[in-house]
Amino acid sequence: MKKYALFPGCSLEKMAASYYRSSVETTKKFGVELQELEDWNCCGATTYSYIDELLANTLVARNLALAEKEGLDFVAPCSACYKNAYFTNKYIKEDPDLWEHINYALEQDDLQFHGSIEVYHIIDIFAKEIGPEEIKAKVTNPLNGLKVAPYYGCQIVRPRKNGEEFENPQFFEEIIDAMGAEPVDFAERLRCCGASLIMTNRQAALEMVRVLLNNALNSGADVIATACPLCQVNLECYQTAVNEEFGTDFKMPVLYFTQIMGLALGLPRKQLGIGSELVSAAPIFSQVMVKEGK
Amino acid sequence: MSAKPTFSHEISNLMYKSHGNPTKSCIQCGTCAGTCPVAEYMDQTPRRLIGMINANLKEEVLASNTYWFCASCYHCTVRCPSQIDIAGVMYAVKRYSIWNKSYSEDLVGPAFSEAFVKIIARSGRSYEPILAPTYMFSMEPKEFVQEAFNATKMMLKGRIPVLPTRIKHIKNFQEMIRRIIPIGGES
Amino acid sequence: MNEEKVGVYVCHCGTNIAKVVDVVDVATWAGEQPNVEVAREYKFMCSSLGQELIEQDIKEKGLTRVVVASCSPHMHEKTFRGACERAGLNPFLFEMANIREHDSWITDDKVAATQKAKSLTNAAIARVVHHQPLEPIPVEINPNTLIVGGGIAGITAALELADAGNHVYLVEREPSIGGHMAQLDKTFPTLDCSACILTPKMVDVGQHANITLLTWSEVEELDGYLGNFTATVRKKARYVNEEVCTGCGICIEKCPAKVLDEVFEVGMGTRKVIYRPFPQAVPKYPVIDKENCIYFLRGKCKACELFCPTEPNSIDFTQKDEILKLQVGNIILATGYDLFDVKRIPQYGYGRLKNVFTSLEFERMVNASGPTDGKIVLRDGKTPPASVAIVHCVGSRDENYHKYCSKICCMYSLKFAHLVHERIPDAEVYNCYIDMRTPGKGYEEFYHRLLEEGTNFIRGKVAEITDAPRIPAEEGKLVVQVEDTLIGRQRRVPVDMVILSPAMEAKPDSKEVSQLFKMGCDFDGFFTERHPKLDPVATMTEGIYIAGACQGPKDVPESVVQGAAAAARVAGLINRGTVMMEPVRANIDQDKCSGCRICNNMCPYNAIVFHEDRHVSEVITALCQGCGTCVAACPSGIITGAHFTNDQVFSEIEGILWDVRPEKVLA
Amino acid sequence: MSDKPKLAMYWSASCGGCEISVLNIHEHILTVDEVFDVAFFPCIADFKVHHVESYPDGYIDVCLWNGAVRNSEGEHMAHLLRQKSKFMVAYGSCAYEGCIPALSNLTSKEATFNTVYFDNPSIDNPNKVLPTESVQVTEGELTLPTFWNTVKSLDQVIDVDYYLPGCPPEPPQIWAVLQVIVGALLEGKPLPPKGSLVGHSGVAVCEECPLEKSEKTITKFFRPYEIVPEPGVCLLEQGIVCNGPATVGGCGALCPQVGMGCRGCYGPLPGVEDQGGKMLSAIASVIGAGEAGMDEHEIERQIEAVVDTIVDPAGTFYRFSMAHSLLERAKVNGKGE
Amino acid sequence: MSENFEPVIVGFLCNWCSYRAADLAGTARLKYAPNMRPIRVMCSGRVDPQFVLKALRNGADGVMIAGCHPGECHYVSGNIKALRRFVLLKKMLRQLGVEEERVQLVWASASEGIILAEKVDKMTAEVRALGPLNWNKTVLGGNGHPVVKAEPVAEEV
Ligand SMILES: Cc1cc2nc3c(=O)[nH]c(=O)nc-3n(C[C@H](O)[C@H](O)[C@H](O)COP(=O)(O)OP(=O)(O)OC[C@H]3O[C@@H](n4cnc5c(N)ncnc54)[C@H](O)[C@@H]3O)c2cc1C
Ligand SMILES: Cc1cc2nc3c(=O)[nH]c(=O)nc-3n(C[C@H](O)[C@H](O)[C@H](O)COP(=O)(O)OP(=O)(O)OC[C@H]3O[C@@H](n4cnc5c(N)ncnc54)[C@H](O)[C@@H]3O)c2cc1C
Ligand code: SF4
Ligand code: SF4
Ligand code: SF4
Ligand code: SF4
Ligand code: SF4
Ligand code: SF4
Ligand code: SF4
Ligand code: SF4
Repeated sequence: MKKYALFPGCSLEKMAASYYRSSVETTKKFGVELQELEDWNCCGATTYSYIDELLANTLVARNLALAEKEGLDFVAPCSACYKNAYFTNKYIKEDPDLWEHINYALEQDDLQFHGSIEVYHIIDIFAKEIGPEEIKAKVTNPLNGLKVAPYYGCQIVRPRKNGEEFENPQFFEEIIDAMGAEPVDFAERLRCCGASLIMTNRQAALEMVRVLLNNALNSGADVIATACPLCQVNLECYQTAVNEEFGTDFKMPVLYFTQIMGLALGLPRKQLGIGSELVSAAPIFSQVMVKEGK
Repeated sequence: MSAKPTFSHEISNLMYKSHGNPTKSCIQCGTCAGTCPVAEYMDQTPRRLIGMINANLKEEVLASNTYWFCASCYHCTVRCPSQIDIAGVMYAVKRYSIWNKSYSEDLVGPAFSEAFVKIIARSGRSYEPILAPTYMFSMEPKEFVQEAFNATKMMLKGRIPVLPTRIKHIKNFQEMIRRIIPIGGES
Repeated sequence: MNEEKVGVYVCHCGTNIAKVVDVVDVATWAGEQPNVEVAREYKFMCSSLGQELIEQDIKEKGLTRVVVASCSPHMHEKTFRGACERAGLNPFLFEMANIREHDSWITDDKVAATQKAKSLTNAAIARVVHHQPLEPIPVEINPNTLIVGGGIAGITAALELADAGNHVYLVEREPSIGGHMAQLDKTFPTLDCSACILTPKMVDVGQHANITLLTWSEVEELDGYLGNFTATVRKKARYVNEEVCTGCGICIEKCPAKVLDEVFEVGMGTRKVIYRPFPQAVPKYPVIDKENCIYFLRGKCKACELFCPTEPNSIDFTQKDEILKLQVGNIILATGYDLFDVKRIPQYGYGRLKNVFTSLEFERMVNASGPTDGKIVLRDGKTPPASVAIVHCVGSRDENYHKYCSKICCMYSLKFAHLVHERIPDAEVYNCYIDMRTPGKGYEEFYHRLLEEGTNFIRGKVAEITDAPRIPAEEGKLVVQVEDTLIGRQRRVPVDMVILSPAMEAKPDSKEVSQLFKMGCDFDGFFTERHPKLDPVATMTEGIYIAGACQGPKDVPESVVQGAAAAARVAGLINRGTVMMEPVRANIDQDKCSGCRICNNMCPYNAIVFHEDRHVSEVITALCQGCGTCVAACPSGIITGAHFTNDQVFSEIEGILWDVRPEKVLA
Repeated sequence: MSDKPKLAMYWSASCGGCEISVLNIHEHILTVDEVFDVAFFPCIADFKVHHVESYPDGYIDVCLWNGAVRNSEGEHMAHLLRQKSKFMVAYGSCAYEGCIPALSNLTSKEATFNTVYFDNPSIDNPNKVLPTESVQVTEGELTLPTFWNTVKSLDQVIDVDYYLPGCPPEPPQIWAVLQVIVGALLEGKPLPPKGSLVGHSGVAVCEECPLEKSEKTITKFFRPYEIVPEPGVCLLEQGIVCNGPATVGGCGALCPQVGMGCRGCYGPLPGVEDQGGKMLSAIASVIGAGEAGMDEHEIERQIEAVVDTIVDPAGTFYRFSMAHSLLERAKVNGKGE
Repeated sequence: MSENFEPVIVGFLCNWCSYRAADLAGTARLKYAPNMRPIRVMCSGRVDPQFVLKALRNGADGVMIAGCHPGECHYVSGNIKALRRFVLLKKMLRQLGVEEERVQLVWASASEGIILAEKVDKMTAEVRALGPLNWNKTVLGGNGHPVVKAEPVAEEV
């Protein structure tokens, strides 16, 4: 069984507990164990960088060092956490001075960063480590006819610059396809949802959410699949606000892709944390025959 | 060379080399602003902000809301033909303004950031219920009602924790932070 | 100890050197070095007075060796060798120390620079005493010239040379010459019809007594050196006998098989399987596309043969590729360019959004003899667009793709705007550009004409093109999202058609071609000229010249200028008949060669032969180019590389390390 | 003693094969005996150092010095014999260029002692006893010479008149050289200039080697035990490292003829400063990997793969010439000593 | 190690590319470490490993060999020969205790003045960090011998 250190980040503790559960449950089906990183700390979201980039990097490095101590590769389901971890890992390795400085701080916590592990987003585990073929093979309940809008958002593809991946990625579509569902042509799938603005520039954030919901609806999606708790909260919880602001009538369910995957794998809804949505996902259950396991 | 560094140098110095080319290499093509999902709401487009930095218009840059409104989506960064990390520049300006306490008063971003950082320095983790009031005071009444409404709904669905969690060796953790910068110590 | 008398001259180069290097100190110090008879410093050594100084000392002080510490030998080695020669000293008894480019210009540290200047000067002194007098090697120039690539650049060069009475082999990969220019409709800025000005030249080439035209052919190997190259050319089977075919075209008419024409029509139209790329093709003989021919695929058809009116029949399914060996003295490469693959920028939607076109597709579309008979229409083949956006700088001026400006696309994008206005007067045209680059005679005037024609110019690089509407006005349209930087606002411009103006880039095989011809290409794949300003058509390899867009982005007038310039350079050499080459050559002491044969496959020019009877190797001087690879390889140390002998280099090492070398080795 | 020219031969850091080689010149040894008086030759006659000390300076006409200089005793003897001899001949590879003993220049004295006195499987030295340079016994002080960190060739210690290469030199070459010397001593014939390398063919071993040579492209190297060479074909071409091309001939190419690559004992060709460097250059030049047109890193990777099959380049290319090479020894632990 | 040690690096630069790259760096007034002292050779393929050894022996702290990128050699493939020799030489120098950073092979085409300057700066910093090599003093303890150039005697057998 392949094991990874799971970094839940602050949001997966409660706000996105369903993402946590569905991630653990679905990966288990593929013989992958996500073991929560012992004594992790908040990675600072983006906020730390506002104040001090070095501090932000140190906080992340502490988590990486913890995972290294366990000898496990690092997996984050939150895109922001992932981005922080990915880039800190990269920056430190590229900059010996930074490396030295950070290790000097980590010493205080009996830790050292060696740069020996890989950093993954949970979707990488499905897209690259497990792969669509294996997913297909394990799907017991193909979600035939379910139209899913794959929402990449920003940070699982950016600011990395590997070839076309950041402008024309396909891995999310491939995963949805492997579940037996149909990925819709979701043109705005890479556009920012504005999550980080909801507190600071509400007007902009709501417009950004509107654009996404509108495009998902036009593309015929039954549900939006996300791979980030911030996106999920933003797209889902602010639908009412968007409707009020723009006089629209969105009722678009927004689920974690792991939850949808869970359905395809025949896992019980409960185990996937389904039920805690603010926009009901009920319509999609009536639409696809979901054979639930126990 | 003892000449005082210009504002654009100061901003460049705030970024590690891994963050792409210096702002000076901007060709003012507007790809960033054409890409930016928030551009419409900013008082200066990202391109103009870069131009203003290069022109050392420090006061005007700091007074702008652009860098606080940047959603860190990095779309401009990956597209910039001069390989400038525009999102990184936005962070650099944020840091600069926080250190100099020179952001404009009516912005929520800085207060929110500081509150967030303090909580983490205290417990090692973030906690939404404490955070909420620190930014909500600045909202319009209508927004406040909605926000409270959302929070209550989430609380009911069990999606907001009742008590903050904290990490084990918090002392070590705080020592570690002190080795980087002295903030967080006083709270 | 050596008996040589060395003269050392340290140049100030105005202040270029003297500002950083203490030239007086260097000269005084040099005067104290062994073998140095006289050491001087002077303001400008390359000036006639500076040179006279050397000449005088040679004559009066009997100098036997000369060292000038100044700029790069690539700058003035020739100059000072000339001075030595005039004073009766063999020019190879001279050595240059580069204390400008390699020293005074790279540091502000005066102490370090002066120390380095002494090192480099001392190295030259130590080396020069081991120099030997050498004589340049005369090489005869074969008057035939090979030109590779039959675009406008190659055509021009071929005609210039041929008209001057020299024989030319013109090798073109495609079935017809003409290159990209043959695909264009009108050419900026005068808007004359491309075919009208190109066709007469193509016909001239086809009929010229001094030109052997080899289309559907490629150079596979190249041996030899300036004056005496041997090129191996593969003339691919056409399956049409050029001796008898009259070019009537009946076979083309009768051929039942049609395929998409991805070359000439860039996928916009079809052609027959036996075809001519375009009606005015030169030569006129068609060619059978073997991959798609029904007969070759299934063994049946032969309609072309059946209907061919010539006697004997021109169609010959048994034709084989021919291998030709051409003896030539000079070569001009004019292999042209390709367009950037716009799919590499997915946010522009090419391939996904069907009404996004490339510039070359548009050229074919507006061409009266093109696939839409010159009508500007959407992919459906009938609807004329009511609005068109033209996107500049696609893949150019972008560090993610090509950093350079492609130079021609602003102009042809303006041309496109004009053509849309002309054909669809009501259409809105938007040109989204970063900077409008129109330097050239009549080019800026052309831009002004477009301003007057009412084109909407948006100064901003397009961020993305999408078909996802955000507001009703965008529905069913392509939306071009761009910042209009002159007003500082993000705009979303809905249009029916988008034309991308991709970067001009080097041919995908330019690296291989440059290797084949033993010359360099730059990072972007464009061939490297000898000097970017003063020698833009020569290459680092003697006898190989370049012309046209293979050297860098260029429009037609510039390609023509380069084609003619390259021809002039070659004609000059042909006129001289013989040229003198540097005598930097390898030589094997055959008495001491053990015949181990280590060196035998070192030489890229096959200049080393092994004599089976005597069991020794020998360098054929005429073939050797003096790289010294074999010299370094010979384990017996008995190959001498003239002007770079072991003795000379060892002494140079000792000299350059004068301040750190162990005393004992000094001897 | 008679007034015949005086001959000496001394055995320093070496195996002693050189002594045997002198005796191995067959019937010519009788001529030697006829022509010379032996003044010092510990291997065949019982001379003591004090005998030499008692000679006047320049008493010995020809001294054949065999062996590298490895310790203080060798140094002392070298100076002594130099003083007493008219012609000092560095006889054989050890004296000329350090030979096998000088391979220890690739490591340090400590490491050498470790191997010799502790780590060797045939050693039983539980108390970790090392030779001591000075020991007090009841009879007084016993001393041993000081063992140096670096092995030197003879000319790195004293002035040498002639060099005779080979490990050991081959009989015909020895005889040829002796003839020249005898001719000079007895008939006043001219001698080669001082400092000459004598007793070799002047051309690399390959010339004498009868194996068939072709163009070389080598994609893998073998150690001698890994391959049975194809008879009649140049060994190097078969991937067996043969130093023949970089080694001056005169030996008659004995080794390659029996399937063993030339080890290089005759040393570099005249005019070559560094035999190892030259052989390295030759071998590397004909590695058949990394063709133009490949990716830079791929080329390097392929070359490295071939180079990996040359196990011990320094030991292979400097087997005999370490002491006399450009670098003379390795830098150990960040320094030399 | 002395505080302000400045390494001496001998550079063997190919006439066609890296020598011109160095010319270009100068013409462009790029400022870089003056520590590299260039020796012009016609091709990196002319660099005999003996040159490198000789330079190290004679007091250089480092040796840089610079040629055209593979595939761009003015003489087609001289640089590949240089690379082959370099790979083997590096392996041997490792045995001789010469740190890897001291002998470097770099590619710089005629247009890559910046790259050459950067490589020189980088190598200078690396060698500076290693400290002086000074083979004769530190390794041979000042006992280096003059290299003997022997002449053969006419063969008589
Ligand atoms: C859309 C567009 C519009 C343009 N409009 C204008 C305009 O209006 N006015 C203007 O002045 N310029 C215009 N240009 C530029 C113009 O096309 C070029 O300047 C010109 O064609 C360059 O000519 P060339 O001979 O150098 O290269 P090419 O035209 O590319 O010719 C090269 C020839 O070499 C052949 N070849 C290549 N490799 C080999 C090989 N290995 N062996 C044998 N043959 C080989 C090719 O098949 C080709 O025939 C335009 C370009 C584009 C893309
Ligand atoms: C400020 C400045 C900076 C520049 N910098 C650069 C640069 O950095 N790089 C670059 O590539 N280009 C540069 N240029 C451009 C460059 O100067 C020209 O491209 C180039 O000099 C043109 O050369 P020419 O021989 O055509 O003309 P000119 O240099 O003008 O030579 C014409 C000659 O003809 C003589 N002449 C004129 N009429 C007659 C007559 N009737 N009879 C006899 N003789 C006559 C003139 O006296 C003159 O000597 C620069 C130009 C300027 C103004
Ligand atoms: S995209 Fe880059 S180059 Fe263009 S305006 Fe923005 S920062 Fe400048
Ligand atoms: S990173 Fe900021 S500035 Fe750049 S596109 Fe996103 S929101 Fe706009
Ligand atoms: S010789 Fe060179 S360095 Fe001297 S003045 Fe002329 S250009 Fe300048
Ligand atoms: S044989 Fe081939 S080329 Fe001729 S008519 Fe038939 S398909 Fe066309
Ligand atoms: S010519 Fe114009 S369109 Fe083409 S790359 Fe240059 S600026 Fe861009
Ligand atoms: S120097 Fe040797 S390898 Fe180089 S071209 Fe001449 S013969 Fe060939
Ligand atoms: S490498 Fe030297 S010895 Fe061997 S064959 Fe060539 S020239 Fe002769
Ligand atoms: S076996 Fe050795 S000595 Fe004989 S030819 Fe080959 S390399 Fe030369």
